[in-house]
Amino acid sequence: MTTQRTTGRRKQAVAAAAVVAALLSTAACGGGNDDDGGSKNGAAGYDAANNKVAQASLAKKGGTLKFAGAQDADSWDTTRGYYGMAWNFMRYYSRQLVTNKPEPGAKGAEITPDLATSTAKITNNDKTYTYTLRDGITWEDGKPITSKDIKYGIERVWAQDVLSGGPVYLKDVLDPKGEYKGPYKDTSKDKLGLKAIETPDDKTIVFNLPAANSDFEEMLAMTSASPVRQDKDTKSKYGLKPFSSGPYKFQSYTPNKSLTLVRNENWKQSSDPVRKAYPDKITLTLFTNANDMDQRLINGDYDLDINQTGLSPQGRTTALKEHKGNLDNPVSGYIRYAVFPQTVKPFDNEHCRKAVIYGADHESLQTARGGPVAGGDIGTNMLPPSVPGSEGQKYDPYEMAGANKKGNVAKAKEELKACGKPNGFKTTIAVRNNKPVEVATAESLQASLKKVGITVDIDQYDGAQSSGIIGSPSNVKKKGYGIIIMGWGPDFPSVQGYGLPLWHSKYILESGNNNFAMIDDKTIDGLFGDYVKELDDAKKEQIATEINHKVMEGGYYLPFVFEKFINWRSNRLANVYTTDGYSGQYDFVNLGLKK
Amino acid sequence: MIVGHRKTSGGPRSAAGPRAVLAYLIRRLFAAAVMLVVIILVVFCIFFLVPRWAGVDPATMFVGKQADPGAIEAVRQKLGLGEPIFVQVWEFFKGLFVGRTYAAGGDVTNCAAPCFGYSFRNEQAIWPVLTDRFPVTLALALGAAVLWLLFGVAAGVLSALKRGTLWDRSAMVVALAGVSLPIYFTGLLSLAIFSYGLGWLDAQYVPLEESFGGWFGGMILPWVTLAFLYAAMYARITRATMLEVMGEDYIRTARAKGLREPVVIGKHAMRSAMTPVLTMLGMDLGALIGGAILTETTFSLPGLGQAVLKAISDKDLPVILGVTLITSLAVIIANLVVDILYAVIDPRVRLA
Amino acid sequence: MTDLSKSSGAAMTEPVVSDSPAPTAFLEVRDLKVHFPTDDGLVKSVDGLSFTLEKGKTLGIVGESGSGKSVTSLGIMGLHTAGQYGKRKARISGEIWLDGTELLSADPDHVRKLRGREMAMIFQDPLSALHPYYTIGQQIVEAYRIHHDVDKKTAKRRAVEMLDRVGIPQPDKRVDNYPHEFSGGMRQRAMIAMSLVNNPELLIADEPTTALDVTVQAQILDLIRDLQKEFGSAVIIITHDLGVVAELSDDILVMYGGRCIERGPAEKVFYEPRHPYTWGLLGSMPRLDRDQQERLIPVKGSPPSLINIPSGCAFNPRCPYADVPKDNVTRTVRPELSEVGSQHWAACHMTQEERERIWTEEIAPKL
Amino acid sequence: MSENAEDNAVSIPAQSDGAAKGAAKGATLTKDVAPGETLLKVTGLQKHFPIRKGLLQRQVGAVRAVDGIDFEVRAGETLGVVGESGCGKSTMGRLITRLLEPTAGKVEFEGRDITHLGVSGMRPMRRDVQMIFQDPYSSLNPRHTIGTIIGAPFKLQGVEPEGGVKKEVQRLLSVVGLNPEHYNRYPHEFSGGQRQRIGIARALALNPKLVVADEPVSALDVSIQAQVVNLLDDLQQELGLTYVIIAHDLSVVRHVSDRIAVMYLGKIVELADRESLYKAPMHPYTKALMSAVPIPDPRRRSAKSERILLKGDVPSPIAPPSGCRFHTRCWKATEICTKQEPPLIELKPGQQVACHHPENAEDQAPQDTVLLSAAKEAVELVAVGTAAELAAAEKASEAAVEETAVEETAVEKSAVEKSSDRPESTDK
Repeated sequence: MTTQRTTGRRKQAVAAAAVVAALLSTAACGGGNDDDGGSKNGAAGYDAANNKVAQASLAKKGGTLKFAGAQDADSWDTTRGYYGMAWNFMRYYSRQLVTNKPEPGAKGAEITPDLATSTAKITNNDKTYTYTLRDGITWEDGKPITSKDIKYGIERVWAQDVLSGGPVYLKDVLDPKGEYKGPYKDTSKDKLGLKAIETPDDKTIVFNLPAANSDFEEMLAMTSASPVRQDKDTKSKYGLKPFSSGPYKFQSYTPNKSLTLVRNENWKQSSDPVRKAYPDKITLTLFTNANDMDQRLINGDYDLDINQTGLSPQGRTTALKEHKGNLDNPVSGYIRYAVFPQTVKPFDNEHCRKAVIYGADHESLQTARGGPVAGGDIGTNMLPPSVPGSEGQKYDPYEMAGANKKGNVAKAKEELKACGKPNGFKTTIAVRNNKPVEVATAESLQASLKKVGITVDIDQYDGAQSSGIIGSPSNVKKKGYGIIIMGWGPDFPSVQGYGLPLWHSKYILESGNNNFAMIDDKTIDGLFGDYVKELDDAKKEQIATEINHKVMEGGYYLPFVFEKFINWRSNRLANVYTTDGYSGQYDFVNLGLKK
Repeated sequence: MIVGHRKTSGGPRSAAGPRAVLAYLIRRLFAAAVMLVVIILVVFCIFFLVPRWAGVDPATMFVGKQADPGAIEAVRQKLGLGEPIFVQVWEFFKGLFVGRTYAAGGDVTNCAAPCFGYSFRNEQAIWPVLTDRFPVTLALALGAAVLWLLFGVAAGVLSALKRGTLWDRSAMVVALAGVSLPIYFTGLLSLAIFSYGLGWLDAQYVPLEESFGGWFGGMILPWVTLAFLYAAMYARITRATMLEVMGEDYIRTARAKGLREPVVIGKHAMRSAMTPVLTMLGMDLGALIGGAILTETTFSLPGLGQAVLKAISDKDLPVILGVTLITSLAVIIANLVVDILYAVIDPRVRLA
Repeated sequence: MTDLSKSSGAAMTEPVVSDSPAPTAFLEVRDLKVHFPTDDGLVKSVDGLSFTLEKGKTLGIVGESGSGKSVTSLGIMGLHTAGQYGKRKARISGEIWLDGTELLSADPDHVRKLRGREMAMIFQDPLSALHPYYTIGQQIVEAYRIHHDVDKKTAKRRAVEMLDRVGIPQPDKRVDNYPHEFSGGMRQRAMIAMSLVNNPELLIADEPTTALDVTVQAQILDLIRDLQKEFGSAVIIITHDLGVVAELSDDILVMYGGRCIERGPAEKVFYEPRHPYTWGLLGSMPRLDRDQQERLIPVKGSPPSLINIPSGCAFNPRCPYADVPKDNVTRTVRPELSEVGSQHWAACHMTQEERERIWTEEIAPKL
Repeated sequence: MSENAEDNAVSIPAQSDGAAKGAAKGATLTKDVAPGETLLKVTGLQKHFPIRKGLLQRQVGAVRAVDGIDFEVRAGETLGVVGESGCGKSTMGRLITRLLEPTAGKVEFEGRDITHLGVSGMRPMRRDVQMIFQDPYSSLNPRHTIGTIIGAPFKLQGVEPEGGVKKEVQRLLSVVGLNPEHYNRYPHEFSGGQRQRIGIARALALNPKLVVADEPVSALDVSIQAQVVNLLDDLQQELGLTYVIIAHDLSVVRHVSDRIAVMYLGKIVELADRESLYKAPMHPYTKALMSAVPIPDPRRRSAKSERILLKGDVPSPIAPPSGCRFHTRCWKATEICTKQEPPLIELKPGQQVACHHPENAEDQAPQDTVLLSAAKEAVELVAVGTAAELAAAEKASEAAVEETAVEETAVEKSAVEKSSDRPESTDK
């Protein structure tokens, strides 16, 4: 086996790719078509689909929509997938009671009824949610979708031992004590033993929450709440061929190779207010060479990147130069940041944390992330712009995008003094070895901190093992990881869907921990408590803002950027728009083709 | 890795009849089986023990963002990770012959008879993955081998015969380039020029059963790129052995008989010069069949190499183990074939 | 190239007049020069060699390693291009007349056709000279069929016949053996069978017994002698072993530094040698046929480098009698062959009388 | 070269043990063994190289390279060992210098059993026993200067010669006839003969008592061969060395040796002093071997039928013939030869032979007169080639049989007689 070679040569490979890219941009790509502006048959224009709909009228029925990708979904099982792009894509073959609105930008994060006739009737002190199902909703074999199918689909979340990997919000909210053992261990005859959900008839489903949660409907909008028919549940292998409730069904799927969806003839447009289902066929081809994939996108062989994580540097350069009209530059919903575990000295002292925040050169960190376009705006706080309650760069407590853009040495020294370390200190940055950009930011941070007297070592750990390495607080303490470089995006667009695992004391876990800062703040916990009880959107936003402020004031985080991507959209695509419902990705399910 | 062949000079020739060959084959296959067992043990040790020493639980790699301790335990149970290593190894061997059943949390997964393990990452038995991907790699390796043998050997022979000429020098410079340029460089470059730039070839993998033309067209660039690297090596080794062989006494004898030069080269020199080429071919084909990782990655060919690369980044042990076994098997078989061919080419080699 | 022309002019004094076009002898070599250009300089392996050989006669060429004896034979066969001195082509000049044909100026393809049929060669090490991958039979059949338009069966019958002739037992079985299945002596027999399969008129044996044990050597020498009688070929035997030449040769040619320094009938060369180097060779050799010598009489020093052959007499630095001729002539003037007796030539600056005196008074008694 | 050696004879300085003084002819350097007394004694020496096969590397046989030999080497003498390739002579040389460990038997040096001495046990012995190898090209490390090469034994033995290593090495260089100034040159700068001198100088460095030379001149040109032979001769005279010289060339062996052992397939078939061996060889093999040597005398060519041509090649030492190992090729072989191995016995003072039907001596098995059919074949094959030769060979064999019958000793005569038969029959 020659595997060691590949990893050992990654740097060389990158260098070689860069050389090739340089050759390419000079030699290849015959005739840069002038598609900067919007035109009927050409590209819609730069940022034309960012938070707005591009070429909606040009969408026609039929054709094959071709996705390319460098990374397959973690699972296509609606219960098990956790990748944003997978949730987005799953809407092709799965429907939910409610779902994200098929509209661009912030509107896309709102909830709209899907299988249900309307959003929930909330009663019983906000603890009971009742839905009525539409008529004409069917499975791919033509049988109607019943409330029991929905209940069974949701129950599958409880079978974490078999169906691991997906989000467990519903389980935590509906059964916080973990009394139900999941449908596979369910002793009741119909396997519908979960008490919190009632199905009085096939058209009605009732959720009884032990405690109110204002984001409950957001959670139901996630694909993990999709119906699954018990007789079609192949358990751990369900992701290889999910049984469709949406407009498309699986024709073939080979993991890490390809996926083909074809029309589900039993789906009725009339029963579905969300999905336009323009193309006849949807294919996904998986690549191992990201540069090759980008080239093929640019060449027009494929329509878009399913991963929606932006073009690789080479492809980006070419595309920005010659095909700017095919690009969108949305905010991804991710924040890239450094976090300071309080368990590692001297970061138990907030002044030492703030010293790092002040000492960092935010502009060079942004550059390391890819600059303002490919990397994103300088992050000034910890709430992504796509989450309600966010203020974006307007809230900048440490003036990171302002006066202290290049770092404030004096202020940093002041904080060091306050921390009792006037001459600085030594610590270690933990960074994933499989993310070159993160390594670059670590190096940038290292350089700027040196100026204020903070010496840091960079420890590149196995990125595939992050949950075991930095997800273990005892390991973090042992290794002395004072600074951890990470990124986080919302599971659903709310402060709960984003910040709960990061900031709530309950989420300090022995392994798989994400509260790296080890924040155990009664105020923050309390604000989350208030949030879940508040149904009013305006007030929810207010609480979200407040949580964000509290987190920032504690100096636990050094945000780098509000991440942005440069995503490719082919000339063939119509009705394209990004949605905050899926962190700035295009809304896959309503993409159409022009011809 | 492989027991070397023995050369004898003098003495009567052993009865290398079919029985002797059969006995030899059986012996070699037995040795191969022993080797495979050892390889399995080693891979097991690497992927099961090393993470343990490093304080990492493989089970956590199979659960999601919000690790549920129950889920971790269930995965551990399902994968049999809690068992002592020898039990795991035994289960694996048993699975190869009688198949295996994985059961946990009310979910039962069957893995039919040649069970090379089961990937919980992709919820697939390994054997179908291998059989699905093996033909791609095999086609890549064999196609490239044909090319590099044709061009490499021809260039090497010509260089040797025209030693010191402009042709020789330029051929050897190209060969040096071929040997030293990494495949991702030549691969990306050829993609850039022929596929994206000139648009002559659409270097995309199309399954053979879909369209032969598409498959062939998609394979041309990978073949040529891979063959370029190897042709360079083969040209160099062919040149060196040809030079050596051309200086042999029996070549002089052949000329002294009055043979035409083409016959001297084609019949007398080439046959001897092919021996080291064949050795290399055996090793290279074996290794390539195990996965031409770089080529497959560069051209996004869904072969074994790609599978193993993905499996390594996913820490998907069963896939790694399966591919490792297939690779080892390929190397062993390739060597066996080479050894037998040796005996065909060189009568001095006795199958012992 | 200037040195080439110089010595070719000098060849006029040699017994064979080089521009006479029609030699009467079966084989006549005139002023043969084989030079190999190398990075270090021009290696003058053979530097002006002339001799004649009749059918049915044997010429022994004696010399030490690097004296040019093997290159001479390869030059005659037209095989000198297989450069043992690396990549550059050998330069050959002079004339080689074989049975009325001049080989160096002839069409190379014509010469190729003569090889194996008119002139054949036996090499020193039969193991390396036979192709290891083909059976003895295949190799003999090949040699036969190049020059005879016959089917394989006939050719194989001929091969068996030849093997039988050279004394290989069970030739019909052994014909299908590979060289490595033969013993050293048998291999050399097979090699001889192969070279004689076309009844060549000239057989060149280059150190045919050096790689063999003494008892086997005796068998092979006997075989060559008998075969020559039978076929009536002209034979050139090249060796460093005076015993072997004495056994086989009618004429002896002693080479030193790429040139012939003495040449004549075997008896003459052994009993009346007229060159100090020949004396040295005779004196260096312990002999079984004589009473125990007290001491050997070696030649001092080592053979000359073929790139820097001493000017004047090549043997001068090693010659114990270098001072005998007057005026340091040995260091400046190259001695040419001169007749010292009937059909006997030697190249030495000493007067014939001096040499005769030294031989009879100083050398012969000690041998 | 000899003039050099003579010059040096007086200048050879005393070495560490002071024994080099008085390098007069025949003087011995050993303290404990007087000239003519036994220096090295070998009894029943055997070396079998196992042949392994298969997966488990089972031993399926052995190359019986040396298969039970006895001899002595006396101080100050030269023992020559001759035989054809594969007879075990080189293995024997490596056994007595203990470069190989014997399978069985005993090697005694100066009365001390060194058969199974380990590396450390052999160390003092290594000073006294040195070896010279055949190939002067491969036995010298091309990266070392000859100063380093010749000085190496001092380092290995931890000996600091008087006046320092360099001076001693230069002295050795002049002893072997090389320019002491060439101390810093590398082996490739020397010719073959000079390299062999370097090898000799290295062997002489520690002033050994016994020098074993394995084919010391066979890689050299004739004129150079004589130089080296003379050098060995001179050194023996001056330093009182004892030699075991192993060679395939009978002329060289005769020239240098006092006594000669003839080996055949791992056995000594005849061991005699030089005169006896060459004048009246007793073993048929010895006789055949000597008669096979081409004589550098064109006048003797017509007398070639005195040559005894042996049939075929030496059999494989893996499965040597039973009884007398030579019986498969011997023209005198009888029944007893196939069954009973003849012991090496002294049939004449100073001449030991292992043969049932020796030449030039009393038949050891006179009752057994029926020739083996193989023997007849051997005779037939003596004359591969013309029928004439066949006839001549037949006569030769008859003569040989007659000889044994009448116990004729003057073999030379019969040879002459035979040769006179020869021209008549060849004329057919």
